[in-house]
Amino acid sequence: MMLIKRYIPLAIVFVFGIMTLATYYIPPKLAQDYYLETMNKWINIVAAFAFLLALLSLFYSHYNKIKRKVDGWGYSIFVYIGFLVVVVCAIKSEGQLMTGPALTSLGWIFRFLYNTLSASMFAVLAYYIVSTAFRSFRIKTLQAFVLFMAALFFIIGKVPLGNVLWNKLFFWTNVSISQVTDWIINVPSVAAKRGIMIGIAVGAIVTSLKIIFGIERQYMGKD
Amino acid sequence: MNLNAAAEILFLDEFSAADMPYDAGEEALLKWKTSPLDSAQATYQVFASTMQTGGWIKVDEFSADKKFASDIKLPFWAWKARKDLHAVAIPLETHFGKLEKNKEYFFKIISIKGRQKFESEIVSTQVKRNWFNFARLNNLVFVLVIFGIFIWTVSHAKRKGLFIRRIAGLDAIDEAIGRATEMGRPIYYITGIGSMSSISTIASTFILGEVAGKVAQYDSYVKVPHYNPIVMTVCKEVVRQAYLQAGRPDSYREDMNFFVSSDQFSYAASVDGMITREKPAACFLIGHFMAESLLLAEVGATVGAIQIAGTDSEHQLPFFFTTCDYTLIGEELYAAGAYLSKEPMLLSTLRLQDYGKFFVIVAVVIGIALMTLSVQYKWDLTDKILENIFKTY
Amino acid sequence: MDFTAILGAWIAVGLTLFILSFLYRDNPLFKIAENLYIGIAIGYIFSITIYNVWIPKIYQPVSNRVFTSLSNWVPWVSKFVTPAGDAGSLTPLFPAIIGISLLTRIFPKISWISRYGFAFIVGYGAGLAIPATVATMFIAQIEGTIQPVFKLASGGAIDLSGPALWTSFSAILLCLGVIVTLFYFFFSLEHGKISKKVTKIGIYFLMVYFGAAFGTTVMGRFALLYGRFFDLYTYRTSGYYHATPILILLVLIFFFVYFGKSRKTSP
Amino acid sequence: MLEKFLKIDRRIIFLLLTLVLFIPIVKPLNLPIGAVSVDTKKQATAIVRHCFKKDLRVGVITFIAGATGLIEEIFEKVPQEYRKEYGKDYVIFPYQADYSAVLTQMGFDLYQIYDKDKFGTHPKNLPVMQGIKSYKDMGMGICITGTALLDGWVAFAGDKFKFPLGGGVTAVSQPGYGPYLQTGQLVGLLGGMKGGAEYESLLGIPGKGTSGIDALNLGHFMVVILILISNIIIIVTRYF
Repeated sequence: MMLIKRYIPLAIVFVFGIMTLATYYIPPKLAQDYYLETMNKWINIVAAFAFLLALLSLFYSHYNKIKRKVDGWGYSIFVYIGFLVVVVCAIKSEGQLMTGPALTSLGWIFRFLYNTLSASMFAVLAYYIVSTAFRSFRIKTLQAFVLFMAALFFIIGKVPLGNVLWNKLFFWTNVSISQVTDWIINVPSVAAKRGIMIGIAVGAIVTSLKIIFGIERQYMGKD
Repeated sequence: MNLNAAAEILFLDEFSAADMPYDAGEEALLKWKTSPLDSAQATYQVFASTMQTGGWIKVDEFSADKKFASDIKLPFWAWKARKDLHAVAIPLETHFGKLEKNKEYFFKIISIKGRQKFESEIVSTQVKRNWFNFARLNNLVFVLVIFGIFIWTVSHAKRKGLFIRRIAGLDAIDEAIGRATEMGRPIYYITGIGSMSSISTIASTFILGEVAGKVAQYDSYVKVPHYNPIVMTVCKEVVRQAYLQAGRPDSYREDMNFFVSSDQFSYAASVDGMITREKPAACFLIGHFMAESLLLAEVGATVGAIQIAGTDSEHQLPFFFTTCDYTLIGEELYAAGAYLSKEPMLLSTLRLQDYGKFFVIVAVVIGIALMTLSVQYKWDLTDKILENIFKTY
Repeated sequence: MDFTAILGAWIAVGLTLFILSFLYRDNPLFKIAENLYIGIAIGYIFSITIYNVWIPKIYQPVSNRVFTSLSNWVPWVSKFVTPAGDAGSLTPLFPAIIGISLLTRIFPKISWISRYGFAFIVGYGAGLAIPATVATMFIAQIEGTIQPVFKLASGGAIDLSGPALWTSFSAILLCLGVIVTLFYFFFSLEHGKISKKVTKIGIYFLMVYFGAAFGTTVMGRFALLYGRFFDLYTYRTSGYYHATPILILLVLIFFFVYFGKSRKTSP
Repeated sequence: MLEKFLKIDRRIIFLLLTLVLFIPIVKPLNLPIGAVSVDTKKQATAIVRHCFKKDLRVGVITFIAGATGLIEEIFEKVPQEYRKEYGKDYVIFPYQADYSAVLTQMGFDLYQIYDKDKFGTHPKNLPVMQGIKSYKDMGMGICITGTALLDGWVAFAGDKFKFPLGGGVTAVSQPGYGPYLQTGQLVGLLGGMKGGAEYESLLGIPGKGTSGIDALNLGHFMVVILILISNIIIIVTRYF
């Protein structure tokens, strides 16, 4: 049983890992005809199924809330309502958002419900970014000061009024604020990002190797 | 033939056709020697056909001062970047549709200068699929070296003597859980919106194990809202295991992990609501995050939770940095497993990661030194080697 | 104006207000929006997945194949169903089965079956990632760090005057920055005095980067909020039957009543 | 007294921001004007316009299910402005689930994945797809995203198949793509809305977004002033 439950899956990971890796060095057509093309097509389909798991989990979790009558269980009904409305509309409009120039019901849902809700939630960030800035841009250490100064250049430099003000106050430097922000983006922040990136790359390579060799197998779950 | 006129004509010297190397068998390669008459005023027209006798299709046309062998960007170990050769790759599939095996393709070139025209002899070649992309040799060597060192490190994982530097965010876990226990409020552990194949999520489940173990010891309560159902199933097992190891399997509850939504902002909205209502004493935000990072962290900060964040999506780090008490930056998160568990295998792979970074530093320093020297003293070869090794093909 | 547009406007205004009301305080209106949002989002993704992947990639080819073979054996079938498009194929069933195997994950007894599906995905993903990461994030980044200095050097020694000085300085700073940032991420190195200093400098580079990212974001977020406000403003007119002012008023009244009541009941 | 300001209820700040952004809509203030437009959707619109203006063929793909609606919204209006036809000048492909698989496959033969367009017809039959099989046959790819997908494009399409790539990302991740720009792994990048607006003004397309600039001017200055005041208060209370 151990063989079926553990060793064969680990062997599959190893074999598919090495084969996919090899396709990078073998010119496309060969790898493509025999292996990679099938893989690409299949993985794309398999990935679509992972979503079904989310759906089941969602229904299960809210079903439980309603069944156990936990605090605020009544609101869970709205999850089902929202879901059903969308799916019914999708079936009615056959998955299309527009028919010619007119919105279908699914398109209508997207525009006035889904889009509104996402945009509103996204817009809440505007408030939070201000309150965060207000709370945390207090210069207590040199580090905080550097963070704050870098942010300040960009906050001012992004709007025309800031440009006007900069030109009034700092005209003697002969440097425009966009030159300052460009330099920050092109030099120190590239350096920092590249440092992080190389670190992450090394980490990613090592983790991928651990996966291929079956050392890292959290994703498989415990026995 | 008039000799003078002949001098004006653009002859094609050593004109040859061959299979384009290292490709998937889709292109043919034509080469001929440059002529002193090559100039912007002269043009080459390239014709191809499946027959020797006719059916010519014009496949390329360019002025004679363009397309040299040195313009084909391949590394020195795979290609001679000569300036005295014209070289063009002809994508046959574009012109002849699906290619057949063992089929001969014919080429000729007409060179035009002013009113003079010269038609070359007809050359032919087959195209074939190549087994190995020699240009990517540098990449392969890197990968093989990494493979080798990896296997060596893993098989020589030592139990003792591996130092690991302090990571403040991880040391603060105890403090956060202790505080939650004192206040009698729950702990929120948010694994982010990554899938189980992203490294930050893998690291996050590891830290969750540690956190859950301590929560079990202190008899506090942890809640883990999920974005990805697969991550949820893994986390359930991790938490159950942690409670078991802490000797408190009775306090484990199946609904500690629960699914919220796999849509970014609806997830954030819902978790924000929960945090406001339950006012956790500690929030862990560890994993892969996008724009919802600030939505979650700011609400956590508002309810006064002690917050420990960690992510490798660096563009969200500024927001964690400003709203959270401790932040694990990028690779610090990957180190968490080794740091918390002190497991020899993990410690030695962490050391392997350090070697990787050390290699980059050495490569940059030596690379710059060598390049500067080679420019100063005209070491063309060193120059070329360096330039080609650190390049993707 | 079209009825659906007016209804849409009222719903959009209402939901926007419900979500934003959370900024004041958690309340039932936000709870409704929050749960509705989850339902709609999942429903939408579900519909898109069905109509973009499942139907065209699995159902159509498989059913086409089944119908064609069926009508070959039993001719009268073709009277009722005419397969659309090509003859189809049964191969999509394999990935579909692998995909379905993932679902066993939620049943602990048979969850091991899902390992086969994961093995397939994860192995492929790791194999794809290794060489690509080496190329894109490793080799290319080393190249990018060395190149600028090299260009300087090849441009006729390192010039120390005026604007050229600045470019030279920037190129060298970039190299140093990469090195010190990498230094910050060394874990197995016991830090001495010098390396501690180097690590500190690394942190400053990180801070500049974080600051830049923070600063550039402010505008984007404001614009999103502005966009919401602009919509609210558009929907105020009589064409939309004054959706915005009426709904704002209703929400305010609700708040007044709801929080007024809860203030009285709770001490 | 002064310290109270530091612990001000954040809801007062929220209210302030609401007023600052809302008032200019009702009553424009005529502050200095530059072009400003909205986010990645605007970037996408600007790029599609640019392509149509130059009579380039456009193919659209997405790996985010939620983005399908945005694509529709863009192509609802823009093609008409340039008298472009579906199938002849542009094509929209359905959403696909796994980006790494699709991006890899598009390096060889995209029809293996995209065997149907949005309406279910085979794209090979569309005039817009004539002579297009893989990245080699395309001029360039532009990935516009609010996620980390652009990294995937660089690794699996750009570098691997030597496919010229441009990007449009939200402002927050713009500094993060600096390294790719510097090495030429990306040939161009639009950052946030400012990027979209600058791009539009480069193209000479009149942007409608200028009305927002008042609000944004004020909003930014509100942030700066709040931060400055809180810092001054800290200094004052500490040293005086």
